[in-house]
Amino acid sequence: MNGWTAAATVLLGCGLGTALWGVATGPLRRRVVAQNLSTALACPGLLLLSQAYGRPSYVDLGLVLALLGPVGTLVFARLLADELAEDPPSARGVTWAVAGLGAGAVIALCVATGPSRAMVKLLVIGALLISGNLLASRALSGGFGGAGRG
Amino acid sequence: MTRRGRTWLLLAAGAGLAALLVAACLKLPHFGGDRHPYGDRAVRASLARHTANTVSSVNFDQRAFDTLGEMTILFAAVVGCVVLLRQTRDEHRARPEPAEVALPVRRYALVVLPVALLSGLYVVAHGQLSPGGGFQGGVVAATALHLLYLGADHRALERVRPVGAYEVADALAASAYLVTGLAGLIGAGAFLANTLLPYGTFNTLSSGGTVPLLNAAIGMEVACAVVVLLAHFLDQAVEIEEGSGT
Amino acid sequence: MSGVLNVLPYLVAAWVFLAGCYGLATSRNLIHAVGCLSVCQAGTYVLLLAVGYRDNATAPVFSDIKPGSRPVVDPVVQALTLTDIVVGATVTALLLAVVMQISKRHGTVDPDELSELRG
Amino acid sequence: MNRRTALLATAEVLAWWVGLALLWLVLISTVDTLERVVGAAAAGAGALAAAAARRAVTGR
Amino acid sequence: MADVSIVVALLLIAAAATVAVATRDPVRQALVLSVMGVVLAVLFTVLQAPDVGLSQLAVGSALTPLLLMLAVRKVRRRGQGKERER
Repeated sequence: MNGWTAAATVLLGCGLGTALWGVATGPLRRRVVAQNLSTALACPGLLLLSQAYGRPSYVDLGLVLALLGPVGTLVFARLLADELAEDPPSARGVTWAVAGLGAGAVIALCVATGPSRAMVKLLVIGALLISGNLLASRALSGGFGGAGRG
Repeated sequence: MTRRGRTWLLLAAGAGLAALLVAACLKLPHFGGDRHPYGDRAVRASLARHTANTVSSVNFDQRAFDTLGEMTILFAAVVGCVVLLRQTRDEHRARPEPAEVALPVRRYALVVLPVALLSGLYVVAHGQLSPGGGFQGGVVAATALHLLYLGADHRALERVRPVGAYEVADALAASAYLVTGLAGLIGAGAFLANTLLPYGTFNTLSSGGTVPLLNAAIGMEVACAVVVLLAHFLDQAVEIEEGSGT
Repeated sequence: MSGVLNVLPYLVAAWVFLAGCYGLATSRNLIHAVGCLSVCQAGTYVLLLAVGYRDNATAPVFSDIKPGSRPVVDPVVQALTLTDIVVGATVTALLLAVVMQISKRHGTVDPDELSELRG
Repeated sequence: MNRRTALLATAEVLAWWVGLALLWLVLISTVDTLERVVGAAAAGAGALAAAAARRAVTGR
Repeated sequence: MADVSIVVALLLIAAAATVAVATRDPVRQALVLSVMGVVLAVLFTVLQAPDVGLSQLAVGSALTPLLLMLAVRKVRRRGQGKERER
C-alpha cells in the first residue's frame, strides 16, 4: 500500500462518482459538462495508478485517454450543437479547477519520476489533456456557431 | 400479450435468473485466488517465444486461429453495415452547407489529428511489448481521421478519405493475416504456426516471430474497418435524404 | 471485508448483466435497446477479468519488469476480453445500421409500435 | 503549382515530420535502429496526413 | 489498499450500469455510456488488465458515442422530414 494508490482511489472515487451523478441528472447542459470532466479526472487518476503499481507502461492508457477523451466531448458538442445553442453550458470555474487538479497530479508525478524520457512523456500527456479539456469545454459553450448541418 | 403481463413475466424470469447467478457466484473459485493453471502455462509459453506482452502472445500466437475467427466476425459486420447502409434508389444526396466551426476547435483538430495517428501507430507497433496491439491502435488511428469531421465538415473528411481505397485495404489486411497463416502451414506444417521466423531479442520490436506481423495486419484491418463503418454512418446521417427530390 | 470481496466482483457482473437485460426488455426505443445490450456485454467483461485476477499480482506485460520478479494475473481471459470489446463495437454498429433501416421502412423505432404494424 | 508553393508544402511536411519523430522518441522506452526506422516511417505517415488535412480544410 | 480501489471501481460500475439502463432518452444514454466506458477502463486498470483498458478507452471514449449519436441523428432527421412533407 502506498500514498499513490490512496490518492488515485480518492480522486477516482470522488471524481468519477460526482461525474456520474452529474451525467445522470439535470438538464442536458450539465450532463455534457459532467461527461467532459469525467475524462479530465480519469486521466490523472490513471497516471497516478501507473505510479502506484510501479508500472511505467500503464502510462499509455493515460496517453490514449488524453487524446480521445476530448474527441468524445467534441462529438457531443458537434452533434448536439442545436440543443446546446439554446441553453449553453457555462462551467468555467469547475473546468479550470479540474484542469488545475490534473496539472498538480502531473507535476507531482514528474517530481517523483525525475528528469528522464518518462518525465517528458508525462508532460506531453498533461499538456494534451489540459489543452484538450479546456478546448472541449469551450466547444460545448458555443464552438459550433450555427452548425448542426454539415 | 399486454404490457403489464409482459413486465410480470420479465420480473419472474429475471428473479429466477438472478437466483441462479447468485448461486453460481457463491460456488465460483474465490476472487483473487492463486490457482490459474492456464494463465501460468500461457506466460511460460510466451516467455519461451520472447514475447514480452503475454496478452499479445495469447492473441496472435497461442490462440491465433481464434483471432482469425474474431477478425472474420469484424469483417462480416462491416460488410453487413455496408450492405444495409447503401444508398437506395428512392434516396438522394443533399449536400449540407459547410458548418461554421470556431477557429480554436479547427486548429485543435488539425494539430491533434497527426498526434493521435502517431499514437495509434505507436500502440500497434509496440503491441508485443507494452500494453496495446492491433485492435486498440487500429481504433485510435481510425478515430484520429474523424477529427477532420469534428473540426471542419464532412466534405473535408471526404477529401482525405477515399472509401474505396479503405475497403480494398481492409480486404488486403484480412488476406495478409491468412497468408501469414498459410506460410506457417507450408513452412512449419501447421496453420499459423509461429516457428518460421527467429524469435529475436526479448523486449525489442523484432521479437516474437510472427506476432508483430499478425499484429500489424490486425491493426490495419481494424483501422480500415472502422473508417469504412463510420463513412457509411456519416453518409446516412449527414448526406443521404429520402424522397426522389432533385 | 475479504469475505465480501471474495464474491463481490461476480455479483457486480451479474447485476450489470441483469440490469442490461431489464433495460433491453422494457425499452421503448431501439437505439436505447442497443445501448442496453452494450451494458450486458460490459457485465461479461467484468466477469471474465474477475475470474483471472490474482491478489497482489500485476499485469502479464514484461516490457518494464523482469519476468518472474512479481506474480502476474491470467493473460488468457484478458486476451478474450480485449478482442471481445472491439468486435462488440462493430456488432453494435451493425445493430444500429439495422435500426436505421427499420426506421426507414416502418417510420418508427418503438418495438411495441413495430409489432402492432406486423399484426 | 509554382515553385514557391511546392517549397512551402515540402517545408510543412518536413516540419511535421521532425516534430512527430521527436514525439515518437519520447513515447518509446528503449532506442535501437529498428525502433528509429519504424518511428521515421510512422512520423512520415503522420506528417503526410497532417498536410493533407490542412489542405482539405483550407485550400478549396 | 489495492482491495479498496477495486471495491470503489466495482461499485462505480454497478451504479453506472444502473444509470445507463434507467436513462431512457438515447442522447442522454449515449452520454452516460461514454462515462461508463471511462469507469470500465479504470476498473480494468485496477484489475491489472491494461491491454483491456486500452481497448475499452479506444472504443468507448469516441467511437461508440459517435455511432450512437449518428444513428439518433438519422432517425430524428427522418422524423422531421416526415413532418415537413405533411
